[in-house]
Parts: sequence; structure tokens; C-alpha cells
Amino acid sequence: MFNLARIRGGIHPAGHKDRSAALPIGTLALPPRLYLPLRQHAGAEAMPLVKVGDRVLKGQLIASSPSEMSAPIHAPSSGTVVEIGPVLAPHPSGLMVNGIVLECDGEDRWIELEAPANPFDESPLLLAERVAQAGIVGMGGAIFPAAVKLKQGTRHEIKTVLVNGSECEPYLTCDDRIMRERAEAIVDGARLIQHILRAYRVVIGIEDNKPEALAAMRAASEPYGAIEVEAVPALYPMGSAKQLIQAVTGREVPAEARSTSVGALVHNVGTVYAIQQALRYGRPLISRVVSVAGSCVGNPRNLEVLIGTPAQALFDACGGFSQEPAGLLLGGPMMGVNLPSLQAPVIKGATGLLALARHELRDDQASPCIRCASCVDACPMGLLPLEMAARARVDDLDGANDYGLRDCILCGCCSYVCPSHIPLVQYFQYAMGQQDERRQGARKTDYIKQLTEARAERLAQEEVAKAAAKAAKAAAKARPTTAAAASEVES
Amino acid sequence: MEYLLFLIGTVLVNNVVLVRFLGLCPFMGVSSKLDPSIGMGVATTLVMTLGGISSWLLEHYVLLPLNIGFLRILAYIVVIAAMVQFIEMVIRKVSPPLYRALGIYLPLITTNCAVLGVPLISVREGHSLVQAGLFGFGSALGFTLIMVIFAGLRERLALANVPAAFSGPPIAFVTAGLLALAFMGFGGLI
Amino acid sequence: MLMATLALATLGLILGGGLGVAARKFAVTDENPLIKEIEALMPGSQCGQCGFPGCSAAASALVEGSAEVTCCPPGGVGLAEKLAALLGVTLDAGQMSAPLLARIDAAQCTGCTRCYRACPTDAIVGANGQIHSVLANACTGCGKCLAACPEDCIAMAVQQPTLDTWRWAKPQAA
Amino acid sequence: MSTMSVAFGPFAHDRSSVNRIMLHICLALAPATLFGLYLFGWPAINLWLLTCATALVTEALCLHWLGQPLKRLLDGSALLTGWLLALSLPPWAPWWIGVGGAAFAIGIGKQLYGGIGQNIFNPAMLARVALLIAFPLQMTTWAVPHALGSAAAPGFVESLAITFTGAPLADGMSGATALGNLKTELTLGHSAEEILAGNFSLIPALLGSTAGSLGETSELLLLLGGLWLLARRIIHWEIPLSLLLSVAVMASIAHQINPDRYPGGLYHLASGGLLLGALFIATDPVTSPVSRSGRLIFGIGCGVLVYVIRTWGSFPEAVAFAVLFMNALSPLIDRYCRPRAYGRTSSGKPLAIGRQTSQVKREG
Repeated sequence: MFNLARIRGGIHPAGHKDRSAALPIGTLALPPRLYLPLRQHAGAEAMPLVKVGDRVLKGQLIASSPSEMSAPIHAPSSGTVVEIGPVLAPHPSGLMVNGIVLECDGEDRWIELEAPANPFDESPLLLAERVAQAGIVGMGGAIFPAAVKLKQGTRHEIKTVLVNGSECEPYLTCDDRIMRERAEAIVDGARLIQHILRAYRVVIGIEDNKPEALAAMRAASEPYGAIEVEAVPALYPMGSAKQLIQAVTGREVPAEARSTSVGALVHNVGTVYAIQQALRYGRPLISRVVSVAGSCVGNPRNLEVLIGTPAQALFDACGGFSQEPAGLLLGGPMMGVNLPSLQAPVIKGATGLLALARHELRDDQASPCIRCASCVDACPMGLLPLEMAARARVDDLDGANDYGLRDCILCGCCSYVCPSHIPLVQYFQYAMGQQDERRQGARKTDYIKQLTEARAERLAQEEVAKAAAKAAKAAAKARPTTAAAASEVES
Repeated sequence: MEYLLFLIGTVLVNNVVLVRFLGLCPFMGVSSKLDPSIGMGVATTLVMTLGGISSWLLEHYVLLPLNIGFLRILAYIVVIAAMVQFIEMVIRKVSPPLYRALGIYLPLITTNCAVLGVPLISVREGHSLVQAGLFGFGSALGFTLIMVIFAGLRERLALANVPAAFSGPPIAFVTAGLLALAFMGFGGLI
Repeated sequence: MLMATLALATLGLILGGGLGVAARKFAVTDENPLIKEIEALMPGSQCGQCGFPGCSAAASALVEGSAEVTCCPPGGVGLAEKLAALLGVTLDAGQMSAPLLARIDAAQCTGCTRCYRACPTDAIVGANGQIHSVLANACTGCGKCLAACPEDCIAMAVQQPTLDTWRWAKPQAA
Repeated sequence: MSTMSVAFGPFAHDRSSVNRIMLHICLALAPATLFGLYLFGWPAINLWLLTCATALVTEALCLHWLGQPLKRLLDGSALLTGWLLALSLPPWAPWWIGVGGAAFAIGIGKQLYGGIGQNIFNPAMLARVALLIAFPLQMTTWAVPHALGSAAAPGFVESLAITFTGAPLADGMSGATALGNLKTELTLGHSAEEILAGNFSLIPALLGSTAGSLGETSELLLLLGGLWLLARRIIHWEIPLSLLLSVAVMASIAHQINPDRYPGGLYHLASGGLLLGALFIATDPVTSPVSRSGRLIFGIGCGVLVYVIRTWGSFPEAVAFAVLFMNALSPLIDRYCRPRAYGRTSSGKPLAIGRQTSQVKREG
């Protein structure tokens, strides 16, 4: 039973979870308008199926997925489509992305949902397809389409399904509250996933600093033998798939490979809950639980909100700001990003909204690296962050790769412990972005090369055809009878 | 044991670069990256060992019997130049990337004063054939060791915020001086 | 004197002969594989933005040193870095100009098809009498459409950042 | 909200800082320093103050010239460099030794390379070696301890004469260090055991009431400070342990082979600047490797060199040379000794997928 492998590195940041974890998940009044970016997931942008002025019902499909690596979007409430165009993306760049703006009519009227038959009688592929149609993506922040993962069961042997309840980011308590309040649904969802993937066992990994969630999940999984609830040590980044797999199965996912190569697949508890809702009741993903926390928030708590609700509404519902926040974050303080504006909407991958005071933020004044190796000790991936950052600083991208940039999971442990306050993660983000740009450029160059060659070939063919036509014409002029005879034969 | 001490003496105590100050041109020129410096070291080791042996042979079987010791420097240069030419051809054939990396410094081994200086010192010290070979090999080993250490240091320096006036060769020379300081600790060992 | 001359001459003869044999034995055949290697890296659209007539001319110019490694805007920083590594020069990335893309002003386009016939990469789509548009992922920014357009409705512009092309900035601090 | 104070994540931090680290090291040095100052009296106090002050002034000047924020002076690294240098000097050395050494350490050893974190050699040891080679006489004139307030100790006014006019030490005021004495006597043909029986006993050597550098004599107090740093995780255990062990092991083996020529391990551990070097100098993060295996190699390398140079070289004290040499090697060590990354073998290749899946771990 006790097979926890020691995780290397990691940090123990202060939790700040008590206040929001103490209150039950609340609800939010219907906002007047919902802003739905067409890309809330990893992969291709969804394609709108509605026009401006269309009336839609709650749960109605309003944008479909153009490919497997995408996710459809459903109307979170009933109302009228007032705009299809750029909306503010909840992204540190503050860029606008294509989206749909929905004006709620206040009725919140559901579209007629198909009540599915007992999903355990259905084929796994059909169930996975239903998850895809429900627009479910990884809700721990990874926003990877959930159905793509579920379809892995047909291609790989999945031994262990891991349900990730080790919410290791400080401040965030949404998974904790879901596990306490909706334990039965999560266990049911986990069993459904096990059925889809034909996995041997299901392990629900929960950090040992959440005793209530552990107790609730243990009680709910009692009747089902194949489902184990395991307490994993509270350590950041235990919620990272690779670290959780190592902690629970004792195996490391090989570099440059997926979790499936060690027979494991990880789903966040929020995703599991959404999958259960979709398969049992046919409900698409139109709402999620978001932690609203930070010392500037009046009453930190978790809220179940409709996708597309502007951040302002959430903070207002939690008592507004008790003081002017020095930082507004989307996600946790370790891997979250700056919220560009209070008007930015909640999307499927938003785990939390934080309003932090100055003393909760790191010192922004960096000094030179003293090679103290704190980051090396803290790195859960066994990399050398100081060397990677030093090389990224002088744009030596290959050098940075050589020191482990490819394996970096951007968890931020290195920056957290750095006594020189060096923004290591931003150096890595920068280097990765530059490499992406190089790759995109190379792809474009290859594509252009193909196009040029195709064009040259086409022009050559046209030339040949033209010459042939000319020759034929000339020949026809010279010997009309033979040509006629030839055409007769041909016909 | 005696030969081992002799070797240690040549590599560390009387290091060709830091104590005798020979071969500084390729030492500064090629040591900015680790991989070429290793290649340069290997090439130099080959040249120096062979140079040590062949110049000893030349000395004892040609120059001394014919009593033309005054042609020593000339004759040595000719032999060494021919050897470098030969090694250049081999490297070019066997490892084009190394050839490209070494660039101008490969032919420059010919004018590497260490390559000429080591056989001359060897003659002056009256080494035997084995000693001459070892002396050439040891000196080259010392050269390679310093090159490799120094390339490591310079790769680190390339990442440092050295003041503009000192960045590049100036700080490299300062570092070489400080490294020589550290090597003085080996004084008196042999 | 005679002895010295003879000795040196013999030495020279022996070594010279040895080297001659070695030169034959270790002969390197391929003259300059670099040009071919570089040409394979270039986009090959013969757009001429580098100022040379086509990519192979640019490759030769690069090897001769008469062209900068940053001369190819469609290749971007990635190509410049590869070229710099191959040619052993240091790259000043600041010299790189941002790639431009053609954009067709829909209001003025008459659908004459001249631009799309001029485009070396088939990056312009449209049919006779219909408004044309530019495929961003195929446009090299060569500007040939610009010259071909009778309505002057094509402009070259830097691509607007999207979530796919937005990158984290380099930290400013030390 | 455009007035975001921190532009990118992670936003949380453990509140550690460089000056906290430096402060910890200075605190850990304090007991041994205070004892050394007490032991060697006013001239030592003068020297210590002068060296530290010069280090700070040089740092401030360099920061000013290089246009770097003067706030960096507060990170404490210059103070620490000056402090360590002072501890490694003969306690009654004239003023220009301390001032020149500190200026060399900060100016050339550190700021020339770009300041904190960029230097390749340990600045304090660099200055010590430079002084030793340039001024061998002053650097090997050791005062016999005369505790502050004892009858033979120089008063404050006398001390100024010693420090600033370089008044020669009276007979009976100077003595030899244990290592220096051993070296001299061995060349005179005495056996190691005789020599040690004559003028070396372990307890005073450990407590520190012997001739030697200002701060290196009291092994016990240094150990105390070092252990505290280890407990606070300011320094890593690998370098001190491997360094001390390798010296002790080599010395013991040599002692077993020929006790007449080679003194034992405890003698080596208790004498000279070995403990100061192992705990406070070799552990300097800037100039030592970052991975665990690298640090072990670094420590062993230092230890072996210390022993070899002490025993066969021409200098009786070897810590500074050994540390400098290994400093030069640490970029190479860092390049080749890296921790094994998650999901990779120690050579950096991805773990084999097939082997992993075959290890089926049913029911934990």
C-alpha cells in the first residue's frame, strides 16, 4: 500500500488556504453579459455556429471544434448573441482574441438535455466522444482537451488512472472544496474514466494537508474496491502530473514521452467532476469552481461561476477589495499569470483569481546570481536552473537546452528560492518562446519551399501543355486529314 | 616512478604555458570554446610528442655526427612544419568540423613557439630519447590541461558581466595571470 | 658548408616526398560543400529580398562573405542563427528586420488576379472578379504583388501579434 | 490594471536574500574572529578593521566607476571578502598588507570580473596568494599569541607602531606555525615524531592558542560556526566533509607507511587554515560547483592538493593554492557533473520506455 517514491526538490510555500477553504462553494448572480473567447483550450480555435442576434439557450452549442485537438463551446446561459469579434483574453499579453459576447436574458433556460442511458453499458469510444462534445478540457490549468486523453485508452495500455487532488498552489482551494462537497460525483466520474480507459486501478492522490477532503473521498470510494485514495506529501509541485505519477507509482515518465508510456494518465478532480456531469446528465462544461483569494479580498471563498463571467463580478461577490491590490493574478501565485484587466472573463482553465497585497509578492529587484545552488536543490526535475537562465540571458538557446530547458515544467520552484530574486521562470519562458518562434519560422520556410516547388512544377506543366497545344495546332494546320483521323480514332 | 615524477614535473610544476610562458598565441586564440580547445590540445600533443622524438633523433643522428649544430633551429623548424602539414591533412580528412573549428590555428601550430621551444629545452637539458619523448608529451599534456581549464573559465566569463573595457582578451589575460599565481603553489613539488 | 647544404637538402627532399605521398593519400575531394548546405537552408522562393538574384546566388554571396547572415527576412532569426553557426560569424540579432506581410485592402481590390499570378509562393487566393486575400503562413513579404497590383491596394505591414505569436519578453533586470 | 508591481510569476517568494546569506556567514565567523582578536591583541584588531574597511571602500569605488547601484554594497559580500582575508593574514602584519590585499581582492579578484557572482577565483584567497608571493617575509612572520590585557601584550599605542610603521617584532614575540616548523625541522633531518613531541600538542592547537593566521587558529570555534551554517543550510555539507576526509585519509595512510616522515591525520586537521578553508572558503558558492557530485569532486581535489602541497611542495600552508586551483577547475566540473534529470538517465538520454512499462507494479 505504501509505495510513495521520494520526489526530488520541491518547496513548501506558505499555504494561505485556510480562509477560502473554510467556506462552502458559493454561487454568483447571473452577470448581464458573458464573454466567451473561442480558444479556451490547447489546440485550434473553435468555429462559431451562431450569428449576431441569434437567441440561444443554456447549454446550446455555439462554437464547434474544427479538429480533434480543440474543444467546442456552449452557451453558459440563455440569451442573445450581441457580438462576434475580439474580446479581451485572460492572458498576460492583454491581447484581444476572437470570441462571442452573450447578453443574458435572465431566464437561464436550459436547452433540452438528452438524458443518457447507463454509461457503463456504452462503448468507451462513444463515451470519449461525448466528453469531447461537452467541451471538457483539463481544469487544473492545463486546458488540454480531456477527450484526447480519454481516447488514449484504445492505443495504450493504461494501468493507473490518477485523479489529481493534490492542489499544491498556495491560496487555491477549489479542488479541495469540490472533493469535500462532491465526493460521490468525483468517485463516479473516476469509475467512468476507468471504464473508458479500461484501467486496472484508480488512485486519487490528495495532499496530506487536506484531511477533510481525504476523509470525504475515502468515505465515497469505500464501496468500490478498485478506487484507492492515497495521501501524498504536501509539497509543491505535487500537482504536476510527472511528480504525482512518481509519488504514486514510483516511476518516472521518460523525458520527451507522455504519461501513457508508464501506463498512467492523470486527470484533475475538477475535470473528473465535469466528465461525470457530462456522461451522467449530458451537461456540457459551462461553469467551473474558482477560488477567489488573497489578502486584499474581503471574504475569500470558492464560487461556482459561469464561463465568461468577468473577473470583476467574482471579486464583487467576495466582498470587493479590502485594500488596493498590488497584484491581480489568474491562477495560483506560482504558475499563475497577471490578469490584464478586471474585465477579463473566467475561462475553462481558470483555477483562481487572486488579489495580492505588496507583502505577498516577491521582490522585483534582481541582483546577480551567486551560484548558491538553491535552485538546483529546489528543482523537482533535477535541472540546473542557474545555468539555463545564464544562457537564456545571452540568447544561447542551444546551451539552455543542453542544461535542461526542454525538461523544464515552469513550476517556479527555482525563482521561489532564489536569494538574488532572479526571474528565472521568465528567462525560461523567453527562451522557450524564442525557440517556438524559430520552429514556426522553420515550418513556414519549409511550407514556402514546398509551395515554390509546386508552383514551379505547375508553371512547367502549363508551359509544356501550351507548347503541346501549339504543336498540335501547327500539326493540325499542316496535316488536317491525319489529325482528323487521329481524333476520330480517339473518340 | 621516476618517469612518472618527471611527467608530473613537466605537466604541473614547469607548465609550458603558465611557468615557461610558451605557446601563448594558440592558448589565447583557441581557448574560447571547450570543444575546439580539446581538439587543439590533441593535435598539439601529437605534434609535440613526435616533435620531441624526431628532433632528438635528428640531433643525435644527423646534427651532432655531421657537426652542424648551428643548423639546429632551421632543421627543427623544417621537421616540425612538415609534421604539422601532415597532421593538418589527416584532420581535414578525418574530421572536417574539427578542421573548421581549429581554423587558422592548425597551421599555426608550426609557429607555436612551444613546439619549437620544447625540443630546444630538451636538448639543453640533455635528455635521453625516452625523456625527450616524455618531455614533449608532458609539455603538450600541460598545454592541453591549461587550454581545457582555461576554455572552461572563458565559457563562464562569456556569461559574466565583465566591464566593457575588460571584456574579451583583457580579462582572459588577467585570468591567465591569476591562474599562473595558483600554479605557483606547485613550486618545489619535484 | 657543403655538408650543411647537403644535409638540409636531403632533409627537405625526404620530407617533401613524404608530404607529397600523404597529400595524395588524404586528398579531400569535395571543393566547397558549404554553398550547397546553405542553399538547402534557404527558403528557396527566390524572392530577391536579400538583393541577390535568387537563393543560390545569395548562398554563394554568403560563403564569399559579401552578404550578411541577416539578409534573408523570410528565413527569420532562425535561419540567421544557423547561417552564423555555419559560417562562424557572430550574429547581431538586432539587425534583423521584422518580417513584413502583404495585406490587401478589400475595399479597393477589383479581383484582377494579377497579384496572385505574380506571387511566387501562391500565397494569394481568390478568383477573377472576387476580392483576393493573403495567406499569412505562405507570404514571404517579397513585395512582387505590390508591383503587380494596378489599384495600389496592397500594403506591406508587420504581422499583428496573436496568442500564437506573442512571446514572453526577456527580463530587463541583471 | 497597468500598475502591476510584479510583471511575471512566480509571485511568491521564500524571502531569502543575498545579504541574509552573507550576514549568516559573518555571524558564523564571529566567534573565531573575536577569539583571534582577543588572542593577538590590538595589532590584530587594527589589521582586521583596516582590511574590512578597505574592502568596503574599494567595493564602493568600483561600483561607482562601473555605474552599478551603490546599494549592492549592502549585500555584505565585500565585507565578507575583507573579513576572510583578514582572518587568513598574519595577525601582526603591517597595515599595507591588509589594505593592499583587500584592494586587490575586491578590485581585481571580484570587480574586474563584473562584481558579485561573476568572479572565477575566491577573491580573499587570490589576495592571500598574491601577498604571499609578493611579500614572503611579511606574510610568514607569525606573532606568538599574547592575549589582550596580558602583561606581554602590546598596548594600543604600541600596536599602532606595529601596524603602521612596521616596527620589527621583538625576539620572543614571533614564532613559527606548526606547519612551518615541521617543514623546517624535517629539512634539518629530524623525524616528524620528535618534532611534534617537541612543540605540538593537540588541545592547544584545537583551542587556538598557537601561532598562525588571525582567524585560523581556533579550530573548535570555526567548527562551531561551520556547523551552524550547515544547520541553517547556508553551506552544503559535501565540500567540507570530502575536503577534511581526504586530507585526513591521505595523512593517515602516509603516517602508517612512514611515521618518521609524515605526521598523522589529526595533526593536519588541527593545524593551519584547513578548517577555515574547508568550512568558509572552499564553500564559497560563487567559485565552487553547483551539483552534489561536483562538490564532492571539488572537495576531494582540494583535500588532495592541500596534502600534496603541504607535504612535498615548497609552501608549508596550502589551502589557498588548493582552493584557487580547484576554483579554476570548477567550470569544467560543472560542465561534466550534472544531477540526473527527471525522466533521463545520468548521461542525459531519455529513460527507455519499454523497460519502464515492463516493470508492472500491480497493487502497491
